[in-house]
Amino acid sequence: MGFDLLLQNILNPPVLMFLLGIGAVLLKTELEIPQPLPKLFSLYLLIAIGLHGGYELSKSGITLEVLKVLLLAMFMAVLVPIYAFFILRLKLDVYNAVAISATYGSISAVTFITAGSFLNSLGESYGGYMVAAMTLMESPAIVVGLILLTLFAKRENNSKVNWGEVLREAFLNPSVYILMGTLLIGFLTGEKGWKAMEPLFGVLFKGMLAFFLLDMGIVAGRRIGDIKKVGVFLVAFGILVPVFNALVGIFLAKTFGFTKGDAFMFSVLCASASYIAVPAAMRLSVPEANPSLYVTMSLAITFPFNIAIGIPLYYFVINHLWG
Amino acid sequence: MGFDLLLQNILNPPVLMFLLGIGAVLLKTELEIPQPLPKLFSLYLLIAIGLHGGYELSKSGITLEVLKVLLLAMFMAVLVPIYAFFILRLKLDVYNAVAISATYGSISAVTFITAGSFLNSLGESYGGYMVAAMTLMESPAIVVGLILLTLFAKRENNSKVNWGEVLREAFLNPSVYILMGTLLIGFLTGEKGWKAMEPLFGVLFKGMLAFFLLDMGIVAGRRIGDIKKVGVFLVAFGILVPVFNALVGIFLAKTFGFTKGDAFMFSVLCASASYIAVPAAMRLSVPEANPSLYVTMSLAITFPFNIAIGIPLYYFVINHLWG
Amino acid sequence: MGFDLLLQNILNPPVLMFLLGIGAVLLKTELEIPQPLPKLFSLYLLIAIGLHGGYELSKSGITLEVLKVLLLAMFMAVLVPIYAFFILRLKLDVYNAVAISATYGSISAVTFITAGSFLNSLGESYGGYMVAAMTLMESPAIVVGLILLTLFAKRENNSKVNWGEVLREAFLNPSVYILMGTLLIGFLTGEKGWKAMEPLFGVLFKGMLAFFLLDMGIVAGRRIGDIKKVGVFLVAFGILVPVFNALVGIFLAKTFGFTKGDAFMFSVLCASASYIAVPAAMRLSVPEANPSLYVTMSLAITFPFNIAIGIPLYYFVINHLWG
Amino acid sequence: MKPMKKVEVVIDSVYLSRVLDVLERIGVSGYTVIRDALGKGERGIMAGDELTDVFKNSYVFTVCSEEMAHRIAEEVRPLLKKAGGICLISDVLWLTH
Amino acid sequence: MKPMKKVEVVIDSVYLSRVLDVLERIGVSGYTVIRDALGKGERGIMAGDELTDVFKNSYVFTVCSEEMAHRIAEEVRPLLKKAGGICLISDVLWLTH
Amino acid sequence: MKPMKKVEVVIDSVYLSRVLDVLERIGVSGYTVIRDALGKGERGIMAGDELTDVFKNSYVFTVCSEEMAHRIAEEVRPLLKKAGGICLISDVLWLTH
Ligand SMILES: Nc1ncnc2c1ncn2[C@@H]1O[C@H](COP(=O)(O)O)[C@@H](O)[C@H]1O
Ligand SMILES: Nc1ncnc2c1ncn2[C@@H]1O[C@H](COP(=O)(O)O)[C@@H](O)[C@H]1O
Ligand SMILES: Nc1ncnc2c1ncn2[C@@H]1O[C@H](COP(=O)(O)O)[C@@H](O)[C@H]1O
Ligand code: NA
Ligand code: NA
Ligand code: NA
Repeated sequence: MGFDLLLQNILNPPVLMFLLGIGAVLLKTELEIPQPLPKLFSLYLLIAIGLHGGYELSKSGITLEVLKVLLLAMFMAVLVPIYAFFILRLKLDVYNAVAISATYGSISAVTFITAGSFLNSLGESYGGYMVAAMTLMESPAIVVGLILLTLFAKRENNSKVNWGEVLREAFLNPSVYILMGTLLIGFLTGEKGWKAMEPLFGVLFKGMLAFFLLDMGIVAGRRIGDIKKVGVFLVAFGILVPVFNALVGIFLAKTFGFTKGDAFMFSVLCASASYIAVPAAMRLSVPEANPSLYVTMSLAITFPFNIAIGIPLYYFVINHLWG
Repeated sequence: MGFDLLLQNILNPPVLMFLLGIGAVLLKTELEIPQPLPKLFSLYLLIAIGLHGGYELSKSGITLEVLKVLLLAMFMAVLVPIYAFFILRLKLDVYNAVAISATYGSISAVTFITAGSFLNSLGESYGGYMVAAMTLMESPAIVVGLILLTLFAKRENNSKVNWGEVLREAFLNPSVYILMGTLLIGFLTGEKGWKAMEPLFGVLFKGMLAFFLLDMGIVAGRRIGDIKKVGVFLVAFGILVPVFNALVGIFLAKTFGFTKGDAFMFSVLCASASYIAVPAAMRLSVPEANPSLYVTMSLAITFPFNIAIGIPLYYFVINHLWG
Repeated sequence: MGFDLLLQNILNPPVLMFLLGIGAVLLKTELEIPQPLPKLFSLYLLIAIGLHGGYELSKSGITLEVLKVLLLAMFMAVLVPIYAFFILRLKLDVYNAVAISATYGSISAVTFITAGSFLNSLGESYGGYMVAAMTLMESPAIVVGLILLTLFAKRENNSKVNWGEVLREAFLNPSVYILMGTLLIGFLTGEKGWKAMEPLFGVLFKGMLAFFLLDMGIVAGRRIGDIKKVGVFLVAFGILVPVFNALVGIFLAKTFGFTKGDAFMFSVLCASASYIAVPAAMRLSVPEANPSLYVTMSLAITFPFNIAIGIPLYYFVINHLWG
Repeated sequence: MKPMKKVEVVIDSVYLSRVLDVLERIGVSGYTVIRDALGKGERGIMAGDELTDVFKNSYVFTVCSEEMAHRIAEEVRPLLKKAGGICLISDVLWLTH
Repeated sequence: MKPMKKVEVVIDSVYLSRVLDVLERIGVSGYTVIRDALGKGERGIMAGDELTDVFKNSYVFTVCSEEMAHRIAEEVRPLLKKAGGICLISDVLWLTH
Repeated sequence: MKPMKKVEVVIDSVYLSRVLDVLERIGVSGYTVIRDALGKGERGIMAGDELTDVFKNSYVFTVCSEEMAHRIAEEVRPLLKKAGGICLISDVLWLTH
């Protein structure tokens, strides 16, 4: 059963394209998807899930159920970086502990999207408000991280945290903004709007995801070389902590009576780590931290793990609990 | 009624995406759609309306009706910059007056396209030859502008107008060429050709327009800051003159018995201002003029006005006259 | 009959878009499709034929028939550069002879694709394994060329052929890799996978091809100026040798009992010349050869010839032989 | 032609705006930016990661008086300490039009 | 290594072709162009407007003899007057191969 | 500020990696690359052919000691002979942080 799921997940064009991308780097093929094409795909994916999520919301409406989910999402986005930080402090200095915990407190939209298409391929679905949940989970970890920084790091004055900048970085970063905006657009224009946008942003979705995952594979592959530099502790962290986060998420989802689909997507959000928003923010506000640690971990360890194993694994667990 | 139209226009994903783009800049979100992605979208849109227009033409054939429309289009493209020039001379030097009048004499393809999708969303349509009309209206204003320049400006010799270059710029600029070419291709390949191209260039059209308008919003937003520098007179010009041009267009359309859809698209063409072809040409042949005037006006004032208010307004008027 | 075919071929949007691109350059319109957009289209096309070919293979299975085709493909990829080399030596030095013969021994995916859509437009089809055949024909010519080089050129030591690099260049160049990979993915994911990818990689195919051929036209057009420098001999070579290669291919296809569609695609592969993989490889390993010879020949002479005349011509011949 | 100093800075793109702020503050007559530059230095390879944009440099140069050049150097130094990158000063003749 | 002059020009992209014409006319042995350069100067910010391409610079440099360098400067001056931009001359050693 | 040499190389993109190998071998402290540069020289126009990427240059510069600069020049020379391109050396002051 578990193995079937694994296979079922791997034998999807998107996931295989991801592996193809990794292989391209390992075999030194010079295959590349030059900028800004990756930006085109990621923008497309964000807009697509935003519009679709908003459309779903316009049908379901904003119920208490929805608010409950959103609140729990925020809660996890604050909780995860805190305990992640203390785990990391066992081995790392404050700066890297902050950067990495923030990375894992935030989320990866592509992991979420891939999980969604895995769910659909099983004929199940999730609530449009999960996209809102994802959006809300993107930023808090950055702020939590920097609070931890100010509490535990003693820096010379010239590098005080510039909170204004940080908060803008956190809550007005492009992906948060585009997701919020398209959610709203999808919500406002409802059925009619979606009908007009569906041919591009609905029908082509899986293909575009596959195309983008090819690039993700290349980018992840480029970092694989750095894994050895990361060290055993952080490699273990990059696999075990996401699984743990997912389990915490599943526990909460069960306790608060999420639907099966929502629970699954929620667990994936908890398990995923950011490789765009957070690294950018950390680079600016915690230059002392080493990007080739936190970027490598989220991109070359946690992301591939979730795409290939985590997604079916979390589903497997949830499938048993929700039956 | 008028207000319904306004809402009906705004509550379309494309228009909302445009506002989203403006918001992204005003909120300093660093959201950007890097080159050459905007080129991809604008090329796509030009090819799409060209092919579709040509296909429509191949069905309707080139009738006297069509020629009448084309001639009036050319007429307006020559008339508008002339009276615009003299209005502008009240406050501006010759160089800026030339550049701005040429800008408003020409057209904006995206405004035309947005108007088209607004019309469709009302279940109405326009003749494919309107695309040809648009193409014919793109260039004359440049030539008229430079004739006005040579008549009214006294320059030292070293900056004589290089007519050869100007005419090429005017009649062989990329958008004119691509529109003409795809019109021809659509016309030649007719039904069969369109069937082959429709999945990409027809079905996805609205979504691509929405995507592109997001970028237009960003670009327009970046110029909004310059509006204050533009001054009250030019701001007023940027709103009132387009409306006036539209009314002149509607008057002509009525007098010469255009169909309702054609009249609407024609009025939009008259009201729209160029922000690509003309600025490029002016930059080369009238460097004395200040681009942050004419670009800002067409991009940050007239374009948003037409997209949000002009389009439903012109339709409102036409709806009354054509009943 | 032959003329009908010619017209039928030309009057396709893709081919007309190609001519439009050439015209854009000849008329100096400054129309350009900036990087990396062309890369987007070429990647799309490679992935699309890869996935579709793999899907077809998963239906037909890998039969002896298939192996026969693949072997003959390899055979031609080795044979062509050898006799091409000796023809070229009549007029050229070893270096340019090597580079050009390798160019013509390899293939052009876009020519193959255009031929495929021509075939479909006639309501006929070819086996998915032809994509595998194409992939196998891309690289051998490079190796053959460099063997000829080591045999016939006497160079000072510092520029010995670096075989390791050459073989990687040859067999792991991006297009070979992506084709192989997507073939495999299409094969593994079969019906279900293709259903998911079809909306993007199947339905939009012709439109994307047309879009890409517009760019090919521009690129080819830019080289047309260099044709005169190429000289009569090489111009003749660029037209006659492809035709000859096609005839050899047709002869083999007939002898070994290919289906009509396969025979046609095979002849097109034999007739086509590389303008990406091989030039890149030659630039590295035979810098003494002049790229503006081999690139111009394949891009500005052979490619347009095949697209406009070769394809219907080869089909015409095959149509008679297979009836 | 007027003898001037050319000040070149290569820095992680994320910090470009900070460098430009410095130039503005010091009041150079202008500057030129090339946004995408790759490179390698103490902090390892900047290979222009398409996805995260974290590993990309930008290149800026300005032409100014010697005195300004040195003030720029002083103001940029802490930035380079923090974020890495380089700052170069050289002699140029500026065509005054 | 041969002592030569390096002439650098930053100018509104629309005028790039004019500058190259000058270089051709004067007959430099070659030149290098970086097409997209942003910047700021008297004429305000050139932020590389994706849409209109009006606010973008290009960067060109050529290595040539001192005498040629000065002729280029002379021929480029009116262009800069008209369209803005800068022109710099500096000393380099050219590796002759 | 420390007086150093700036070594600039423009070469066909295909050969960029070879140049970087040289820099690595000689052990410069770092380098900066601008991948897409067009240009013209003995070998004709490098117009940046979008399709074949054959006609595109890359621009690299490194700041290093005079002695290293000359060793780079020596090692790059055969490459330039083979593939064309240019190599320049000039004086700069390096801001040491
Ligand atoms: N010696 C050098 N020469 C040229 N560029 C350098 C040099 N050292 C550093 N850089 C550039 O500055 C960036 C950051 O340098 P670093 O802070 O040393 O990692 C590198 O990625 C290079 O682009
Ligand atoms: N002092 C300067 N240093 C470097 N680049 C400059 C300087 N002044 C002008 N530029 C460049 O030249 C372009 C046009 O300058 P301007 O004509 O002064 O607006 C600017 O956008 C900059 O890219
Ligand atoms: N005199 C020069 N000044 C600036 N760049 C040059 C010069 N000569 C050659 N180049 C650059 O080096 C590349 C190759 O030069 P070549 O090998 O002479 O064709 C050219 O495409 C230019 O980008
Ligand atoms: Na997380
Ligand atoms: Na107008
Ligand atoms: Na061939």
